[in-house]
Amino acid sequence: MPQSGTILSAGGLWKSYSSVVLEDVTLDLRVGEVHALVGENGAGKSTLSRIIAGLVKPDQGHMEVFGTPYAPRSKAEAEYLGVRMVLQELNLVGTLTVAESIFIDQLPNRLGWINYRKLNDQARAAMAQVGLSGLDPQRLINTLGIGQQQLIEIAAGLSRRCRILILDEPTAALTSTEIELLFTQIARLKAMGVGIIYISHRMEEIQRIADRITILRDGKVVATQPAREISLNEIVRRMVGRELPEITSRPAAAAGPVRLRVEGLTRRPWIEHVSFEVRAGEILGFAGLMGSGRTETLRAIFGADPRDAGDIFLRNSPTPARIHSPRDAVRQGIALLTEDRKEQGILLPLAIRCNISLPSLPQVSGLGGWIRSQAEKVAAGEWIRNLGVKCHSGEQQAVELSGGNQQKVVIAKWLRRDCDVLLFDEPTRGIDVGAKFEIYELLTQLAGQGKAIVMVSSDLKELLAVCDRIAVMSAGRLAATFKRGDWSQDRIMAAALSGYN
Amino acid sequence: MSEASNQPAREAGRYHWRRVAGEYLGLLLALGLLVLVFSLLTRHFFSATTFYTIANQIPAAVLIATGMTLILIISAIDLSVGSVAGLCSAVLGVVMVQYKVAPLPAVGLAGLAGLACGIFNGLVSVRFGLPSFIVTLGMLEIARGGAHALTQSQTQYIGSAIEPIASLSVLGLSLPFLLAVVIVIAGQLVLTRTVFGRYMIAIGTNEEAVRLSGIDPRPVKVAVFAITGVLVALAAVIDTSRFQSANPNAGTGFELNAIAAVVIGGTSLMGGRGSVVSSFFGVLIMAVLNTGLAAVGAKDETKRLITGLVIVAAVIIDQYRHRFNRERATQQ
Amino acid sequence: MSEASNQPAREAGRYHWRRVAGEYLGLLLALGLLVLVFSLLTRHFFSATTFYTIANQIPAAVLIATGMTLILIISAIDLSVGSVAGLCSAVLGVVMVQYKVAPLPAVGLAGLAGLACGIFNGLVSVRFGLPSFIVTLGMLEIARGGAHALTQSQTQYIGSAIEPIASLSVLGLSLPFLLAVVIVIAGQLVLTRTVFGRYMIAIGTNEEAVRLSGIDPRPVKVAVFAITGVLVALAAVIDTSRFQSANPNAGTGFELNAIAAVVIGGTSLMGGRGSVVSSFFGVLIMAVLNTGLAAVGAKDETKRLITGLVIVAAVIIDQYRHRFNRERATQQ
Amino acid sequence: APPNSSTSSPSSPPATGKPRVALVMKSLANEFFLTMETGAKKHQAAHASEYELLANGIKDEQDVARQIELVEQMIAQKVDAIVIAPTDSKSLVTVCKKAQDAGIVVVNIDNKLDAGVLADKKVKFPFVGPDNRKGARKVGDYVAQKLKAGDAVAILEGAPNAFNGVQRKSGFEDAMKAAGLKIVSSQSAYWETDKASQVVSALVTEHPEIKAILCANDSMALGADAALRAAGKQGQVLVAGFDNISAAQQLLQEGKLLATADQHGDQLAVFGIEYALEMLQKKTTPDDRETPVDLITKK
Ligand SMILES: Nc1ncnc2c1ncn2[C@@H]1O[C@H](COP(=O)(O)OP(=O)(O)OP(=O)(O)O)[C@@H](O)[C@H]1O
Ligand SMILES: Nc1ncnc2c1ncn2[C@@H]1O[C@H](COP(=O)(O)OP(=O)(O)OP(=O)(O)O)[C@@H](O)[C@H]1O
Ligand SMILES: [Mg+2]
Ligand SMILES: [Mg+2]
Repeated sequence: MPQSGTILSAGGLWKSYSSVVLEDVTLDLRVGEVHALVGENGAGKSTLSRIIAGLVKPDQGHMEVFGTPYAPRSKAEAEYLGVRMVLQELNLVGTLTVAESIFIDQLPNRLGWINYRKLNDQARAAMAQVGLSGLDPQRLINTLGIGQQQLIEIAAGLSRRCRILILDEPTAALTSTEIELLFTQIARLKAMGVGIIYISHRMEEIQRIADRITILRDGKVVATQPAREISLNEIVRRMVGRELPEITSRPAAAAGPVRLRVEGLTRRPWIEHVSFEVRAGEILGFAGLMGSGRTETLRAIFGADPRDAGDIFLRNSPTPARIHSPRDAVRQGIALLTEDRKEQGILLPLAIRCNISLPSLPQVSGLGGWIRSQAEKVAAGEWIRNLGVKCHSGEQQAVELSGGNQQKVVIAKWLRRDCDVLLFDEPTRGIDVGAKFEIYELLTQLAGQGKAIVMVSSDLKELLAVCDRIAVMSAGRLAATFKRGDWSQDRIMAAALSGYN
Repeated sequence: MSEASNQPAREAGRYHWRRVAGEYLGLLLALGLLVLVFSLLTRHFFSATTFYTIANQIPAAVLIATGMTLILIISAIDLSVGSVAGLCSAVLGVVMVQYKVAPLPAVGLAGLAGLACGIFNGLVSVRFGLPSFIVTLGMLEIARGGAHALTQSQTQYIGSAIEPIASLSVLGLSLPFLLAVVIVIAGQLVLTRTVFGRYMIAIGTNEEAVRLSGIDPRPVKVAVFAITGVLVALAAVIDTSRFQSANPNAGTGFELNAIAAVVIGGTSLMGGRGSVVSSFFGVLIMAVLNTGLAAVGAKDETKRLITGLVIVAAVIIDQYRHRFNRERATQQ
Repeated sequence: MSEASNQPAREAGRYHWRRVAGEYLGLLLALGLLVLVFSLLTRHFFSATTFYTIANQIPAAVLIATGMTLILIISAIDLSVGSVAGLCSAVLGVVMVQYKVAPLPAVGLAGLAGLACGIFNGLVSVRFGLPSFIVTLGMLEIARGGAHALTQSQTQYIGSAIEPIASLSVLGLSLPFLLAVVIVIAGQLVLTRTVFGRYMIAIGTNEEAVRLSGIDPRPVKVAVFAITGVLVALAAVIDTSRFQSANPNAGTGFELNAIAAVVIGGTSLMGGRGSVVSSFFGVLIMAVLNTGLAAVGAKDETKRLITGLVIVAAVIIDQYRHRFNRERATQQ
Repeated sequence: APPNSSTSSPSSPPATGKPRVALVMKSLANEFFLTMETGAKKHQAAHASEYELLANGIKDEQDVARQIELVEQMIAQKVDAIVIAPTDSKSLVTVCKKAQDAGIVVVNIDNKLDAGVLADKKVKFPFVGPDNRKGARKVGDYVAQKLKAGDAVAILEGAPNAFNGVQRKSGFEDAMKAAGLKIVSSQSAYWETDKASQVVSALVTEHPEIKAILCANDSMALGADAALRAAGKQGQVLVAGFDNISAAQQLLQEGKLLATADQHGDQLAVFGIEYALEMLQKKTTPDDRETPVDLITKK
């Protein structure tokens, strides 16, 4: 196969929903290249790749695969023609096993009768590629954390024969260990001549693996260039249309009184005796490998899951707070931004306005719970502006927003509720660089206003940039806590690994 | 149907009125079509009498459909409405006939019976995390058994003591009809304009997300079941006073009729979307259909066939109208 | 439709065997308890006769429950099973009595009628994206109307020509019973061991995800409705041959009985979770309850009350058993 | 087979001076009422110049509200007479009075409206219909002849609050008491074949001494027969029914059913209609008329 051949060429692609999303987009993909798609939230990256994968029909435009016209009517047809896509949002079936999920569309069978031994063997091989060899292929999907689920989706994409593989933000919920494994696999596929379209908001990844980069802005291709010829700053500038500051570390702030103290928090078998405290004006980061129990910790504090042991103290009070449900938590000023936005964070069919005001409805309602709609609208509009949510108006349905903008809506809902303790689980998951900076700024501001913030992130860089302290979890325990200045990437990684073996 | 009511569409307020009109247009058209067909087929169908007859017949069905709409919006179901109506009717009849209780306290007791059944349905399903389908299926049997036990399976003749409720009228429209209209309007306002209504819609959309927003969905759900219980009791009181007698079998099959009317109105069985006003139109459509078929004197199997087809057709039309609205909206 | 299992059980694979044992333990316990109670309450309940009686009575209910299990697993519902059974029975009776068709082709025609109804249900709901609740509610009316139209509402007495189907027996167990057992086992295997079965479970859990995996869920759904139609037809044939007559009202109310049995067995109304074998036990529990109550000679209202309570209690027990097995309960 | 009744369906008749008679029945899903309707339509066809007929029934016998609505709709339709087989003897009185007050002639057939309620409302409607209790007594007496005093019998009742069901049960009981037979169980099977078979299966196991089963309708007799067959007791236990549906006639000939009763449903409605026409012409109220109930046994 010639190394320079073009696998896919698409031209003049148009797509509009309520507004134009793609405008005359042209894209080509060569054999064995990693072609990165970058752009702000809502720039149209997912829509473009969904068109290529047969999930969405373009309004206009033509595509060719290896010179033959290509117009898939369904994902199945695209896959038949060798085009596969790993979607941005998780799309796994909770009641199937890991093995079944990976091979859902080609279960090894004879006359419809599944050969489970073969299936499990195939699955083990596929899982090993993404570093999930420890996982039982017969585990049910709904017992897995979101990071593991994302790896399963990737494993499914990697384990099929294909000529084009589209990865839409595959690493949004992964930590560096898994990312390394993924890159190894990408290199292997490249060597086999597969063309890969890679979407990510993490610029350092783009820089590492991309051969060429296409920058989308407001649905238009701004540039397509070999990765070597364009600097990171240049990419970001052309994406966002302005210069972004360096990620600078936050100056150490004077920490206030203790706002949240957790003692001996245990929820078997996921977390064991976790204790820490956060002060007003402080941002405490949580680092750790996937499945180390960070999400579980936040959920247990928030009362979303029952805990087996442990106390939570608020505002330096000597008696433990009574938190048995999220309602208790929110009433006492704790907010949780969940990591699974689609299932737990946002009400997709409802208007943005309704989503933002949900936890704070009583504030805009009068006698008998009568909602003052004008007040609600104004408040929602204010937060839409504050966070720069890209939408027509507060009346737009949340389902129509791009992933990043949905995330902003969820953040807006908590900021509007005005809690003192903010538990953020992967707050920048799927958010573009520009918006990330806005969120970092926001976090800093909030800390400045005296909020206590706990932030879980799989992106160590951002933790290093915005946190005052970083707690590292390993195998369900709190392995170490580092202060700003004491930490280094190596020490944190070592702590994160310490609990395993 | 009620994208208008619950999920404010994306356009700004100027599209509001056009949308509201479009909202009920399909239903009104269907209604008009039925009236037209039956007016052509029979001599006396198109008359004020028919109108008043229908108006005085539907209040009970409207109240039950209102409750069922709320229930479906929170993504639950209540199969027990018919039986609970029978039980409330039995309570009313037995306390008035056998214990000589005065009408007003007797109505109160019937209301309490409905409330109790509703609360039972709500509490059991919420407390044990059971699907409401099965809890209310149990209640369907329990309440009917209770009605029979109370009345010893005998229809209780109450007589004119209870009559005033049904026979007071304003401009030819009975008190129950006016009450039903008031409750429909109130229900729609609660649904679209209050915190409680918003919570209902949110719970029907994604209960877990609501819980994680710091709102306890359980009291809301129990309240919806309780309200439905009371509405059902009211419906039972109205029908009992209309018939001046309490039949332990009263209400048999109401659940499916109510669900059919509500779904014809466009409320989603999946929760999170619905409108009380549309359900009112759904009830009207079913009533006109029944009245018309009776006026024609259609054979029973023909009636069934036509009813079945109308239910399916109405929902298909609703589906298309929705799709059409959506497309139009996205093109703007 | 309902709210219970928004969070599917989070069970880990390694507990497989313990889970399978635990799976049926609760049901067997409930069954044993009922048998015990009735054995103490009556003279002859605990006897081989009762056993054979029940075994010969339940095949039709088992077949319908099997179909309903599959339907619920794909997160649909079929309210028309009773009416379709009536229609199939009517077809069988009319062609045999009025057109003197031989038993075998007549049975074939009844099967076709069931298949056609099932395909109609499936196609209409899939094609127009309608909730199966409403489509099958329409079919409930349509099929019953058809049954009455065919038979002119007269019970068709077939006589001994049809008898062999029900009366052939092996070791005292009738052919229908053995057939029912075979179909239950086959159904369970299909569900757990075949691609088709996995697709059903996947569709019931998250249809959109299935579609995004490049699998078209629609043919699977239509197939499930079609299979259910055929199973219902089989059930109708069995009952018709048992009664040697075809009653156009046959099957009235079967839908709720079947759903109750299936849900008692632990199949989720939310789809994605269920077991044909458990539904079989659910049917057994209901049959033992009915037989026992009849043997005791309970009053009608008592029967209803107890049935209602048993339905609710069985589901609560099942819920607890699940929670016990569950590694993590995310419910509040 | 009955004649195609749709030919006489008055869907869009020309406006004429002919009186319009509405026949309001119980469940048309019940063969008995279908026979009634067929009889009425035949009669109308033969007397097409004298009146128009509008026949309606409800879906199932439990649905009292629906039947009341039907009467209201007939009032709205301004019919001249209503011939009604009330599904509940008390609940229907009020609406029948309303019809009468609206100047409509009302004739009560089949199931007699409750005397106490009629007295309370100070209304009277002529009644044409059978005495179910007497009919059941006849069937019971015939069964008793085949048994000896002290033998055990069981009764399958209709729906518990159906008036004719209660009447039939009482008739059976009268006969059993007179003959000194012992009723070991009396349960409702809701008129249904399937439920009857379930109940009878349980009964013959629990009370093996049962010698006869008296069913309040023939559909339940079919179920009883099936249960006996399955239990290997066919021929050892006598079965009696009520209604004389076509299937029952064959069962009688095969000796599986001992006796049933025929209420001549086809004539019932006809009598009612004739009464109504008479009242419209003469403006007088005729006396109640009891129609015959005949015992049917194997010929
Ligand atoms: N089904 C839809 N209906 C209406 N609008 C849509 C729909 N899907 C996407 N859009 C709009 O299209 C635009 C592009 O969305 P897309 O998901 O392609 O963005 P993206 O570049 O992938 O962003 P992100 O980085 O946040 O994932 C957004 O403005 C979004 O609101
Ligand atoms: N219900 C469950 N049953 C079994 N295992 C579970 C369940 N929920 C979570 N786990 C597992 O528990 C571990 C801790 O999960 P948690 O989500 O808290 O980790 P995390 O550090 O937030 O990682 P992630 O990046 O996956 O979110 C993971 O291995 C996860 O797969
Ligand atoms: Mg995207
Ligand atoms: Mg996590």
